[in-house]
Amino acid sequence: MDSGSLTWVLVSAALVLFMTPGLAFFYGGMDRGRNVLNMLMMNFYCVLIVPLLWVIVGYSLTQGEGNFIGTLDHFGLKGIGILGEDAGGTLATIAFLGMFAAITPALISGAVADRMKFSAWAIFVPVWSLVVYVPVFRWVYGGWLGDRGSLDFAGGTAIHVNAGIAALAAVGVLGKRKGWPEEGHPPHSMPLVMIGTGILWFGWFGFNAGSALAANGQAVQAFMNTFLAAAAAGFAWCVVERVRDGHFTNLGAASGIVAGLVAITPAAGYVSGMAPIAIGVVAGAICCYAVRLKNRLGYDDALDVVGVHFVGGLVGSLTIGFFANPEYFGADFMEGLFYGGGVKLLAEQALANLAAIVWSFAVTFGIMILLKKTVGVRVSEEAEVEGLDLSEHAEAAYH
Amino acid sequence: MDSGSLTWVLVSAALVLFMTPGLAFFYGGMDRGRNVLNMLMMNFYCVLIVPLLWVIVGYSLTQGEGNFIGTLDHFGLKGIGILGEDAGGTLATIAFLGMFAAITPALISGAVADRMKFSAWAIFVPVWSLVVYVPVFRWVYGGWLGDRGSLDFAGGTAIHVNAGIAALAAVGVLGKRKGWPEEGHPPHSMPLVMIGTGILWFGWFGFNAGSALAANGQAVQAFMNTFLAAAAAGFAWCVVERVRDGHFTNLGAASGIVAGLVAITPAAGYVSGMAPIAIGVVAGAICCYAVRLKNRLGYDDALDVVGVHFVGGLVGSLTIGFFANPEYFGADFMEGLFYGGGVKLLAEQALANLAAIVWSFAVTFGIMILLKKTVGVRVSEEAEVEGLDLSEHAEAAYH
Amino acid sequence: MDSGSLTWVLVSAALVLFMTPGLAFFYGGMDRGRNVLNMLMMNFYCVLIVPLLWVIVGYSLTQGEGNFIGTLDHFGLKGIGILGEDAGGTLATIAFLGMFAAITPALISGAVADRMKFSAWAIFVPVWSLVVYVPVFRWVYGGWLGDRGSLDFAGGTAIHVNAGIAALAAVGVLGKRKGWPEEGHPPHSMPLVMIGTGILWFGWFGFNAGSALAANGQAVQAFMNTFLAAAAAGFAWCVVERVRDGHFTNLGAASGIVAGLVAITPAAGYVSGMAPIAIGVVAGAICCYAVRLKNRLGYDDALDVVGVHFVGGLVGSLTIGFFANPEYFGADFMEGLFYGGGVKLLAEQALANLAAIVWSFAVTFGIMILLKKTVGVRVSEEAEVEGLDLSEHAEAAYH
Amino acid sequence: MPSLVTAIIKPFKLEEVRTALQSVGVLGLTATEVQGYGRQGGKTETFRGSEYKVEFVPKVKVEVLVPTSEVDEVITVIARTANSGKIGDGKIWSVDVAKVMRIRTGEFGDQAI
Amino acid sequence: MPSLVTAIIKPFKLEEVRTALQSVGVLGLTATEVQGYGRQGGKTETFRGSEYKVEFVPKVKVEVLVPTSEVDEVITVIARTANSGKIGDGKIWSVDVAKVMRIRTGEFGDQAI
Amino acid sequence: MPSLVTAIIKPFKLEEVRTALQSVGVLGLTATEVQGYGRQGGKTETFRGSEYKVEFVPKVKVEVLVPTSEVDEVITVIARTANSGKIGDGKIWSVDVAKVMRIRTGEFGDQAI
Ligand SMILES: Nc1ncnc2c1ncn2[C@@H]1O[C@H](COP(=O)(O)OP(=O)(O)O)[C@@H](O)[C@H]1O
Ligand SMILES: Nc1ncnc2c1ncn2[C@@H]1O[C@H](COP(=O)(O)OP(=O)(O)O)[C@@H](O)[C@H]1O
Ligand SMILES: Nc1ncnc2c1ncn2[C@@H]1O[C@H](COP(=O)(O)OP(=O)(O)O)[C@@H](O)[C@H]1O
Repeated sequence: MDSGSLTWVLVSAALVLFMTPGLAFFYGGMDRGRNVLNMLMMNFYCVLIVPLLWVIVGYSLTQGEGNFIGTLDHFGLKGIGILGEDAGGTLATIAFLGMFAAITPALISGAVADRMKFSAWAIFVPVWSLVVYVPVFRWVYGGWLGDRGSLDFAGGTAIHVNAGIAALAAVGVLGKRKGWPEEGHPPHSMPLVMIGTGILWFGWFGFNAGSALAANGQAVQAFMNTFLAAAAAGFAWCVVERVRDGHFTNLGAASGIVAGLVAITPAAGYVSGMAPIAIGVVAGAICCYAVRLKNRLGYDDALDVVGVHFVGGLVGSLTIGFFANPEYFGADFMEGLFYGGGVKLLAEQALANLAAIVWSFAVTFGIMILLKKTVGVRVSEEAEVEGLDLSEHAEAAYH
Repeated sequence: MDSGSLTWVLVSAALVLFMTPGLAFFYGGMDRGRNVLNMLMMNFYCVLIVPLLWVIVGYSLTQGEGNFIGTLDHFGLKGIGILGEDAGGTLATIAFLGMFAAITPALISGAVADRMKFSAWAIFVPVWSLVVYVPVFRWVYGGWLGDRGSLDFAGGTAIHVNAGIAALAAVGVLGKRKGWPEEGHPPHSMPLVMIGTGILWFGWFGFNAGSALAANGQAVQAFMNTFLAAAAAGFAWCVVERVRDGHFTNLGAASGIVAGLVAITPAAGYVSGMAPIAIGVVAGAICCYAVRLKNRLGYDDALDVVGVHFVGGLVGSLTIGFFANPEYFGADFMEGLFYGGGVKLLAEQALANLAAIVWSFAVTFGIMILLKKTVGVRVSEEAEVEGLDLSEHAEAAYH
Repeated sequence: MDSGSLTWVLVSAALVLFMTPGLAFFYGGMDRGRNVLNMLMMNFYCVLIVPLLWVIVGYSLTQGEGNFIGTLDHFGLKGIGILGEDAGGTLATIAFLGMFAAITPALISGAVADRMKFSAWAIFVPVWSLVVYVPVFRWVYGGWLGDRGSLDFAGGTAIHVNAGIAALAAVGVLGKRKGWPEEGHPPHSMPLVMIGTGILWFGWFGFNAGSALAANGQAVQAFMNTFLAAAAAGFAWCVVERVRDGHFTNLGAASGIVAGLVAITPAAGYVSGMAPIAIGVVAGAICCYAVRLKNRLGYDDALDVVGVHFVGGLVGSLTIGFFANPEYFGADFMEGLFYGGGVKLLAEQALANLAAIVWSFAVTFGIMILLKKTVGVRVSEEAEVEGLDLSEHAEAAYH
Repeated sequence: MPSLVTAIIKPFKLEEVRTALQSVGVLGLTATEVQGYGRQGGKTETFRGSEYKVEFVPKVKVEVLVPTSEVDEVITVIARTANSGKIGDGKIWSVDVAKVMRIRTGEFGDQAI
Repeated sequence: MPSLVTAIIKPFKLEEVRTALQSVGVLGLTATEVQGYGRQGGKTETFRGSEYKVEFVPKVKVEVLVPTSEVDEVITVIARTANSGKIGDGKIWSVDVAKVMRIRTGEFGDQAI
Repeated sequence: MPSLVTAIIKPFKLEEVRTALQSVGVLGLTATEVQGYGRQGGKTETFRGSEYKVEFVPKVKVEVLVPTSEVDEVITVIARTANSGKIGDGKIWSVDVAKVMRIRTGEFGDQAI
């Protein structure tokens, strides 16, 4: 890898690392003051355990032959050096991807907020990473789904749809919070939410544009798309709220920005021109309605992981079927509908997401049931009332 | 663009994007707890609407022939690709400049804090961007002011003087806050101010050094200058406060850092050696006195946009007339006074700023008057007392 | 320097600049609400005064001939340009190293928290930088210690051990806080601590991987090591706390992450494979016990600078003696014990740290005694009770 | 003559108490976040492995001005709703008030409530 | 015998009330941030498009120890300054105090105020 | 009949006062963060070079229900511990309470304390 690209991948990896704290603040600010540390800990925990798992075994399992799962050839980073022409390019890529592996289960924490036993979470994260994240990642990148022609630039299917539907399965087993939905759960610190939002957007440039794994035109396009889709979705969400509820809100802006970032993730390296604005507007408007589904359907997805990550990821992934522009990749991938490609790509996108959804939902549900039957997944009612910061971590956020 | 430079421009663009949230926290922390979300929203709003405006029409209007305004040749990014030798360099530059376009109106929010109707702000931002920012930008970069030989490396005139004087015009129409200046308006969260300050300084390396649009010696010099001027100005402000008022204060350090960053912005790529320290010291000391002007002259510039951005930007822009060192650019630009260049460059700097000031003040004043006569610019007295977070956004910062 | 490496050094420098605010929030959150601004100011002050000192005289004194101290040849950056083949590489490196010079004394602030006169701190910082930091830096990089063969990739000995032991000397002179250790001093804002932690980890990629001063394989390896050691140490600290005290805590995760980052700092460019995980686990577990030493030995190191930076830095530096892997550097440096190199390198590591410890402790103690006899080092008891924010800075953190 | 009824209750009971009082015709009340110390005992936090006892637990103080004739009813209503049967449920007390006035109207006495 | 006058007022009136009391010779007072519930009604916040009613509005409680002879004057002064004519202006009440002491000097009664 | 003893003290004295009360058999109390205005005067903060006076200083209000017979002892204990001899040490006062009840048990009077 040339030094410019190497720098780009390293910077992008650092940016993605920064996103997990960003996510923690985004979620933690929305949480109540007596549960915020539990939320932060759920997120920081991911970035402690998953990197170790990733370099020891996870990365290896995403590589090599195998349509469904890779091999153990690179167990413990065996055979990965920094010398020779590659100049560390592979190792840099492994670090970069390790950041993705860490943030993916962290996304789920927003759904299970305020009531999940930390000990259950501590087991859930590594198990889920290995039996859900790693296989789906493999299918999408180099496995059977990718081979069929579906596209996922930076992890719409592999990360957001995957984690989003897992969140639904998890709260299905976990149940509702005491008092939900009658009681309001207002964000205890909106400035913390906005700090998280700022960090997320900033870091997402690494997430998406870094996924080009080189400092090239595709990276630039992914960068621009990340910029425009987030702005468009944030704007769209705000406009919907303004028209529907009467106000521009900060939480609306923040949620829209994140929805746009999620939606552009799978598409960032395949679309161009004004397409990211279209994708952002659609994603922002749809997610602004999707977060209300939980009230209608009765699942307590505390901080809207389903409404933002699952729905946003799905919307983004499907729009590829319309907007994919082969100009960006060479001719070896399919055109979107709007570029004369017919519904073929769209069908592949649907199939890929369907496969991810089925696997992720079913296996996550299974893991949660097992946890429920063993260590238990839910804190005591008393602990829930008192707050998880004190009961689970013997800490208090503010003094 | 080679891959190293491409990486540098992308990283710089991400850094500048991060500055708008940084500015929001810097301002928001200084605000009172019942207006902080309004402040954050004014800032985040800029980064939602302006990017769309920029790629659709703004960028195009800064390009092509035309001394006063560009053309619509690149409407909707027409003709901008990522293929060929340029490898996306132009698109990366457009993204980079889009971040500048977004943060410029955001600067003004600090002046109008605590009393401006959000609906008026929502219209003000895009209108101001198109009729004030875009033309002034054009004049300075590739238009009549730049052609005459004036210098503005990263936007001293085009951004800080421009937004700073617009802030003065805006508060002229808007009027004083209820209770100002008798009532103190202490910062509700100094840690939030310092978080903003940290992000701003960090991001400003992209703002200034990224403006070289390449990873070269000029970028390095701009980087070093950004480092030293901020430190020197922060130090100078603190020393003035220590001597004058008896204490080193955090707000003084933060204000000085920002003043130094503002002042070095126009000069960053044209000065060298110990010059940035001199510029920083001068800017820090002058701005520390300039923020008191409002009390003497009776305009309620809530968070000192005039005293820091207008004055700091002007000071920095004029110092170019003294310190500009042609070594850095090749011989096709003028030397500063201290390098034997006479007052010619200084005169051009003065003219360029004068032109920007006149245009920006007059047009901004006009926009505000129009807004006042139509949607109204000021919230009700009751809303002002209750706080804009609740009345304008139906949100509360802390629970 | 090629454009890719230039970009990498600039980005790394910006990242390290960002670390000082990060450190300020990490410490400031742990402090009580009436002393947080004093803590922030102690940190921000470093980044105002030290950069000026560094470019005027500090950098020069680390260069040129001289086993113990450099020369004044580069006084005021004399002779450092941006033209020619170097393309600003040297100036970029000076900026990068200036960030290190700024954060090193800032580390000490955590120990002297809550009771040190700010005027004494204002003198301490520049004096300590010149008579402790600069010489030790010289010894390690290009001076007698480095020449003997000891290794310190990014400042384990020169920065963390150095500042950590200085912290011990400083509190030795300063004395205990009123009420310590009977009174608990709970962190006033854990979210602020976690914001600081996130920024520190993010920035530390620049600190360590940037120290390769090029975008090459060694930088990549240092990056990966920084990632893994922080995760492993954070995990280890949490596990120790879980087993010993019954809970996973956020402060434990944060402390472990920082301990791991400190420990990997000297080793980052010399070890590979699973070694960073081993180093992280060892450092995390040892530091988790080391922070309790102060209670046993009776020194009031308020925020555990000794337990984390001194102990962590020492552990990391000594592990090089075991894990150093010459594959990464060419054959001109010694192998660690586990790579067949015998105890020679280990002995050199021990000697280098011993030298740094003796000098730093003795000179710091001397400076503090002098300050005590002149301006005084301790605020009045009343000021300590009232809080230093108000008494030393006439500011309050929250309103 | 009105009285002032004051109750120290567990924070999460506030909403219930407010609603219950409303349903018996109490039109206003004032709530304050307070820290309670009592038989319930404090909680233990940890801080880098050192445990420290926080003696105070968060409580809410509810103050209600009522006509003296209604004091018993109000006490009963609060007691019933705030009771969780666990230690730390709190106290209720009443005090005679000499004068009451509504600022807006200048009314005095029971009308002012 | 001193009395304790307590007033619940709108937060932004605190400064005015303090100044007015000072000007009639009141040398000290204690203020507390409280949450009020009353006829004024709460406010509505939105949270991702769901509205929720916050029943309590921020108020300030002012407590002033005064010689009983001055209770009426103090009530009048507070009422006059805190009055904005709008719903939610608050209440004032007074209670007889059995004993008062100044900690610093150990003085009792009206001197202690 | 119980009484309510209220004290306004300096915040850093709270721990000492609590311990002292505990040692004379007081089993519970309620503390509130308040803002005090008095002879002690406020503090001056600066904000970009402009000074502004903050009139209020942080204090803690301690409320203790005690059997009336113990009022004097409790006042003495608080006064002794909270006294630093400096201006601003605060006030203590007591008020007669009409009724007291423990929510958990429904006990009334001195038993409820
Ligand atoms: N003597 C007292 N005076 C004032 N407040 C008290 C007193 N005793 C208890 N309290 C308040 O009542 C709360 C509950 O009291 P506690 O003794 O813990 O339980 P219980 O009321 O069930 O006996 C305490 O947290 C405190 O706020
Ligand atoms: N019965 C009451 N007991 C205690 N406080 C009350 C009572 N009624 C009202 N308050 C306090 O007075 C404030 C104003 O009362 P409200 O009924 O809203 O308006 P008004 O005083 O104008 O009638 C309330 O927010 C509450 O704090
Ligand atoms: N008349 C009063 N009514 C209510 N509280 C008072 C009164 N006077 C003083 N206080 C409270 O007591 C505190 C200390 O009073 P201050 O006059 O400053 O000192 P001292 O008690 O030593 O005379 C004040 O901050 C205030 O909270």
